[in-house]
Amino acid sequence: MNGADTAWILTSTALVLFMTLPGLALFYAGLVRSQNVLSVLMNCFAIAATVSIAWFVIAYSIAFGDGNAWWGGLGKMFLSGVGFDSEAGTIPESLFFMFQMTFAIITPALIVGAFVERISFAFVVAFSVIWMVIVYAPVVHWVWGGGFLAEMGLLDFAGGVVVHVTAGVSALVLAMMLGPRRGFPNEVQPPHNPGMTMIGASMLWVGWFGFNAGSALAADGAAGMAMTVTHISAAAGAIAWSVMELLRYRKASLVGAVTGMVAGLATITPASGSVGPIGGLVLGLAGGVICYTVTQMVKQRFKIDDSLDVFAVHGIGGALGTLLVAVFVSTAFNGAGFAEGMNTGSQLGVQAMGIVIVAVWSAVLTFLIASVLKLFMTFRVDEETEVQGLDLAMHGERGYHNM
Amino acid sequence: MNGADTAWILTSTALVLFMTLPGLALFYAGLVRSQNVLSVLMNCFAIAATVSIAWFVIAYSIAFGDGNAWWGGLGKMFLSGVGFDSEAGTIPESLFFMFQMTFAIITPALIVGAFVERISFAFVVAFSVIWMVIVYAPVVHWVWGGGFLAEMGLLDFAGGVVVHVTAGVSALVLAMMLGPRRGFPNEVQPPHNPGMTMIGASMLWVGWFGFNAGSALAADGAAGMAMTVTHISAAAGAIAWSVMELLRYRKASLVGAVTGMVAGLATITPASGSVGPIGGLVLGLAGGVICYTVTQMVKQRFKIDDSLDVFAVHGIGGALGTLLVAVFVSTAFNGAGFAEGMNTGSQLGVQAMGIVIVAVWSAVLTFLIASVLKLFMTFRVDEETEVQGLDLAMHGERGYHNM
Amino acid sequence: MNGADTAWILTSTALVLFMTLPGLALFYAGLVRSQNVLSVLMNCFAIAATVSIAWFVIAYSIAFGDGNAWWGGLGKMFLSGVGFDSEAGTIPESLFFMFQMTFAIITPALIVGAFVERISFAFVVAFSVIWMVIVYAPVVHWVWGGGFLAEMGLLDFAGGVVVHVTAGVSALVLAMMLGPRRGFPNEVQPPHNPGMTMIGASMLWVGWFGFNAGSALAADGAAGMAMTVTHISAAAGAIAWSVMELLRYRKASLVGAVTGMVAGLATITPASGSVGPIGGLVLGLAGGVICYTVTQMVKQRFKIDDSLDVFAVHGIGGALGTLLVAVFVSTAFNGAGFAEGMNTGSQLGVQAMGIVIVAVWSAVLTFLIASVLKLFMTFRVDEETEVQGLDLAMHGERGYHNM
Amino acid sequence: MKFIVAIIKPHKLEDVREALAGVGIEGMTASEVKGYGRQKGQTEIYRGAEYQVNFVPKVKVEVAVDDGAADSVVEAIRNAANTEKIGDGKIFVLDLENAVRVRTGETGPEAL
Amino acid sequence: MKFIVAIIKPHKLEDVREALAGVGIEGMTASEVKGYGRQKGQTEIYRGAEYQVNFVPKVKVEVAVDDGAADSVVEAIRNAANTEKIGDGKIFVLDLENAVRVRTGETGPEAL
Amino acid sequence: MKFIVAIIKPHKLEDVREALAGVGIEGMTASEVKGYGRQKGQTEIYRGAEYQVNFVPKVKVEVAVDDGAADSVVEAIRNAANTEKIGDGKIFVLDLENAVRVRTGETGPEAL
Ligand SMILES: Nc1ncnc2c1ncn2[C@@H]1O[C@H](COP(=O)(O)OP(=O)(O)O)[C@@H](O)[C@H]1O
Ligand SMILES: Nc1ncnc2c1ncn2[C@@H]1O[C@H](COP(=O)(O)OP(=O)(O)O)[C@@H](O)[C@H]1O
Ligand SMILES: Nc1ncnc2c1ncn2[C@@H]1O[C@H](COP(=O)(O)OP(=O)(O)O)[C@@H](O)[C@H]1O
Repeated sequence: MNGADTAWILTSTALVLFMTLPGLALFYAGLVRSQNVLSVLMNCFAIAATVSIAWFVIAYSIAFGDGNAWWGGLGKMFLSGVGFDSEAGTIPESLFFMFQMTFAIITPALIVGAFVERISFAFVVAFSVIWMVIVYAPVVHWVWGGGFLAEMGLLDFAGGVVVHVTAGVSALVLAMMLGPRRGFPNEVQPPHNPGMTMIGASMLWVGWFGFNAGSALAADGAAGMAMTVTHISAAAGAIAWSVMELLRYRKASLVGAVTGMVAGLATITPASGSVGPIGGLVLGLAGGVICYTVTQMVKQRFKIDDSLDVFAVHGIGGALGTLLVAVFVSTAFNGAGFAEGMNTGSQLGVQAMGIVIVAVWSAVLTFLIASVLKLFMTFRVDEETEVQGLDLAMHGERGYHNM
Repeated sequence: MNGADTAWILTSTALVLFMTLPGLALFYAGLVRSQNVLSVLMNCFAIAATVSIAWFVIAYSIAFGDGNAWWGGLGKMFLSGVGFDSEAGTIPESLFFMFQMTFAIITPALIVGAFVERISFAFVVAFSVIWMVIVYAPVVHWVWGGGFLAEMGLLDFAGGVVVHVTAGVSALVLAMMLGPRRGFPNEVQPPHNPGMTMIGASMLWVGWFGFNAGSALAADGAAGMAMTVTHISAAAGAIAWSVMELLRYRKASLVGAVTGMVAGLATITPASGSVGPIGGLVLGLAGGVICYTVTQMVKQRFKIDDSLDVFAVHGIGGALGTLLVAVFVSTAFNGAGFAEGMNTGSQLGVQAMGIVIVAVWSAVLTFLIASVLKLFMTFRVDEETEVQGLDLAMHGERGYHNM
Repeated sequence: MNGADTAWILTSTALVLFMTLPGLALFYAGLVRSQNVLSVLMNCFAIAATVSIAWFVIAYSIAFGDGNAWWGGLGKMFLSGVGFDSEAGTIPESLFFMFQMTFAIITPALIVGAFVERISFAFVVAFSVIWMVIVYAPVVHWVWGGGFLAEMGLLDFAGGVVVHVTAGVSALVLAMMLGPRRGFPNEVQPPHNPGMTMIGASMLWVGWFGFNAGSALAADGAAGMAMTVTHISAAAGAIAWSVMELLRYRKASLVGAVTGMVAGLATITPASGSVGPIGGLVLGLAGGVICYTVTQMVKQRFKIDDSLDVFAVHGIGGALGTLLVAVFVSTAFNGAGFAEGMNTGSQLGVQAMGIVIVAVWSAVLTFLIASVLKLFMTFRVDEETEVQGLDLAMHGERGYHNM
Repeated sequence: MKFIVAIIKPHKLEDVREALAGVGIEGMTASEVKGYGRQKGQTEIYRGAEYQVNFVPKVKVEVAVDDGAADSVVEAIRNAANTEKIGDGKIFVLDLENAVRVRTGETGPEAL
Repeated sequence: MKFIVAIIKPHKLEDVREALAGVGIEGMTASEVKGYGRQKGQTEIYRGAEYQVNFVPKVKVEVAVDDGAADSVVEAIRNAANTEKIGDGKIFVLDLENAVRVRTGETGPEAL
Repeated sequence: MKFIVAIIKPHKLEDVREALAGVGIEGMTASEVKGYGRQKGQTEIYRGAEYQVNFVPKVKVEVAVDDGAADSVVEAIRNAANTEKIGDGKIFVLDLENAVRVRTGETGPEAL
């Protein structure tokens, strides 16, 4: 066991939990109406609590149990066999379990952005837990647990495919199944508190250091470089998005800048262990421009109310980065270099295949899970509840009490 | 000196300070009326500042000086003899001092929840400093400084007795001495900003990793396991509390979920170095259910206005965990195992004795300190100030300015 | 390479980024009118993004390239030659680059406090980037990059001169060039959300552990002691400022307490690697009292609208600490001791010379940069925009949407 | 002239605004208020303590109109704000003696 | 009918509501306002800058009542809102020409 | 007595308050409102979605005055609130039947 690596992963685990609670929760909550602020916070919080237990009970085993190329089996349910002294690589296995748990929390929490302001709370909890176990955990195994995508040579350092493509695609499917918010696209209401969104985004930025540099699972040069490219990409994404807004509307908005930053982060995630600083710069710029464009298209062309742009920012960003890693991993761009026998072309094939397989898997299973759950519980709230806001109706609370 | 351990405790110190500032401060501030929001933040902030100086001047010496079974003496006042190279275990002593200081800050800050919205600011500061020196520091010595409770074999890894029982019991005593808020129980006003409470709670969750896993004072498997059981207990506490609310009111509230999480954290704290993941799960569930129940009882049956439920959540949670550790430390539950010659029965005896001694100590001294202080300064503000809110009257500021 | 040091600096980097985003942003945003809240957040955010890229492109090279006594040259532009395995001292160079980048972000962000509520956004971005490259990066080289001030023996552990004097002096110059806000001094509006300011201040406090203890660039006793003196100074600064307020107005405000804390932090920054705990206490108290006094003077005597007191708190605090280090570095005060051949008198001379040179450099260049930029872009917004608030006019957004 | 004060459900504000435009009224003032009436507030429960919130959020619309337009304005508001559920609100009609446009100083119906 | 507008201290709202119930009035509308009068605002001091806040928080209660009830309503509000301290507020009585219940279309006193 | 309701631009509140003091009026009540009129709201754009915000922030000032003072009050408000830009607002004058000071029970002009 290596104490230094352990120290850094203990820290990274705290940072990644911080990304969801309160980071992502605030990022999302600032974007909805004030009557739904608590409901968004509660979605993220309840997902964190229930998914943690599900990860402990079964999902960790599916993801990282010994198993085969498809899943890890049930041998590690309830952390069976994992004691104070168990190790995983150079760190305690309990810590590896925790670090990975924080990824399992944030991934379904990302999906929340698709269905805010109109979904029933019971559905959110049930869906998220089942989705994490059935959709997410196997993908983790395929890519990081020694499964078939790992064997194919897929490069996904910190979760472009595992986290962002799964969440983004599933979000799109759910948004289509659920239908748009009342008044979409012309009369939905503007974000009630963009400052809250900025606070959450800032926490995501900071926490992402744990996400990406922590994925080195060591306190070394790889972690240092991962942090560097992550940061540069975030900054470049923010700038790219802002420039797009300036060109189009002559104003750069705070919500736009922070969204571009998140796009930059999603884009660099799969590449953060493979590319050098120039790669980080290019990926961030590309992420900002392309996610911006897709955001407009989903809303305006396809009229899909993926309310907080999960697909456009995370799904597209994650996929884009996964593809671009095949270019910028090359030592020609100061990247870490290809695995033996790989080149840009062959790597690109693997990357694309990984994206397609995981996207289809996520889409189909999300559709099935939601279709079945709808039979047993309310999917979408009734119109009166939607109009009044979910805080009072679902949770009996109000976000802001003044008088 | 061990660099890895040092790196982790440097981080943990930051995390535990973060729990109070701004974590706990926000957690509490969201629960009061908007006219008292600054007063709550200021209480926590002023306690952090003044208690830090008192810890430096004298309390660290009382807690961790050489001394005897009862106190550490005055030999380490003003960090006398502690230089750049002094060590405590495997870390610099300056760092050990800092890490422990963050505990000394949060413990009196927890008590704030008992007396919000009606207490005089001068009293808060004077009481907190004196209480920390006279009540808290000796208990630290007894349990962690090699004092008589340590010799008895009391298991209290991160402060179930030291932090939560002292604060919880003292809070109850103060709340009774001070009397309820005007309008209690039927006409006090609802939390003005539950989202703020959730943000604070999230920070507590993240920071608690430093509190519990930091208490291993090393970056090793014990820290990893402490983090794991801490997290599982927090999640379980949140779920348990929410289920109780669902059964009773058919709605799960955000304030309830985050309170349950804190209950789960308070409960696991004393046990976090001793129990395995199953223990964490059980303690969290038990903490959620029992703290929920006591919260109702204190308010409804005993009509005590321990306004933000310090006793029910921290006092009871801390005591419960301290008792349950005697069961779940057993290797039968994958715990760390008993000390030589101990078994569940004998350990339970020690744990119960520790709780009782510390609870009585805290109650009696809190009563004495407050009784004496009342002679010299305002204890409770006058009715007009209470009605108007403390922000303007005590601090000359307003929480929210719009027009 | 040392893993433990790397682990701690990875963490410190996250902490220092956290100081700006969202720490400083919130600290400042709470102090302005509600119609300008987003504009302040956006200033800090945009600075973080653009300055990061400028640091990568050129400023890191100027600061830490090989160069000569005056600048580092252009050899490290675009991190040229820095790969996964490059080292700087005991940590990866990529990480050193990142850690230093977070300082390059916060320094121009500090200046934001001087010009809020009336400056054009384009100017903020252009000025900040140019200022960081031309003013800040050379000073970094002089002091930390082996430049002429380092050779003179200037003690500036974490940036009293490099960060606080540069930012504070430049802020004052900009505030004078820009002119006061409409209604200053009698009719500007009070802080719209002091609680937000307190949250930001708390984050600054926590993050400052990374700033100062991280500046040890190691996880060792020096880091532990730096954290200790930093904390004690912050607490002392808060208390000193509050006592000044109590003496004068009989009320201690939250905004005052947190400002005093920041003053204590700015003051200890240059000294945090040199002084012992007693030094920390004295510097904090001195910082609180003197920054308080200068704050009043700048506003009331000189009628300069350095709106959020950047000069009085950071400039004066940083300079004060830089001077006092010459006293408290002495082993007589348990400090780290003088460099060979130095004593209080000679050290004081060096410190004073460092302050003066850097202050003049900052003032002159700030004046020149702003004067040139004014020719190409709007400096100050028109009156209608100022009255309405910058959020809507500059960014097309509103901070709070309720109806 | 008449000064018409309508208390409506918050989400009906846009409908009312459009309805007023439909009868030629292009000026109005709205504000957030809390109403008490047959529609009761809800009980909110925090940590087992029950808080009876007696007032429910409403929006008040104030619109000054010429005498001749008053009836059609009242009718327009009523139609737009009606959901046939309790708590839909009230419309109050007061007499308005004079109106002045600040910018021009115009008075009477011209000022509207 | 009368349209009664009362400016009161914020913490008196519940008392006023109960007092109105006592005289049979079960409908009213409240809102947050800021008042200026003999009761002066406070000086708030932030970092040594003094901000004179001239307005103090008040609550405005609007209640439409039948002519016959007007006097007792005024009396009830006055008793409930009175603390005998400066700044207790004012009650204004305006004439109300008509009232309409949005849900049913009832007009006049029935609408209240 | 008259009950004067003025809708003004938010930053004009202090000017209006001072202007009223200038004509001897030392009591008034202000509140935040949103106005719709010739001055149009702005389009806010978030992530490419355009939100048409129809209402613009305004402040409402209510002041009860003796009959004799009404004209000078209207004039004072108008002068203070005027910026000669669209959206400067309106002043409405209603008849006020009675006024009561809560603290003392004084009625009529004495109560103001
Ligand atoms: N007498 C009244 N005076 C002023 N406002 C009233 C009065 N009665 C009702 N209101 C307002 O009208 C709203 C709706 O009234 P309510 O009795 O709940 O339902 P309905 O309009 O269907 O009769 C209330 O919330 C309150 O704001
Ligand atoms: N002439 C007025 N017109 C409208 N509102 C007024 C007037 N005078 C006072 N008010 C309101 O009544 C409140 C209380 O008045 P104030 O003069 O402070 O005390 P008191 O009610 O004891 O005379 C003020 O804050 C203001 O809201
Ligand atoms: N008929 C009306 N009834 C009530 N308020 C009105 C009316 N017309 C305008 N207002 C208020 O006056 C404000 C200013 O009106 P507007 O037409 O924009 O400009 P102007 O005052 O220059 O004519 C509006 O925002 C609205 O609050």
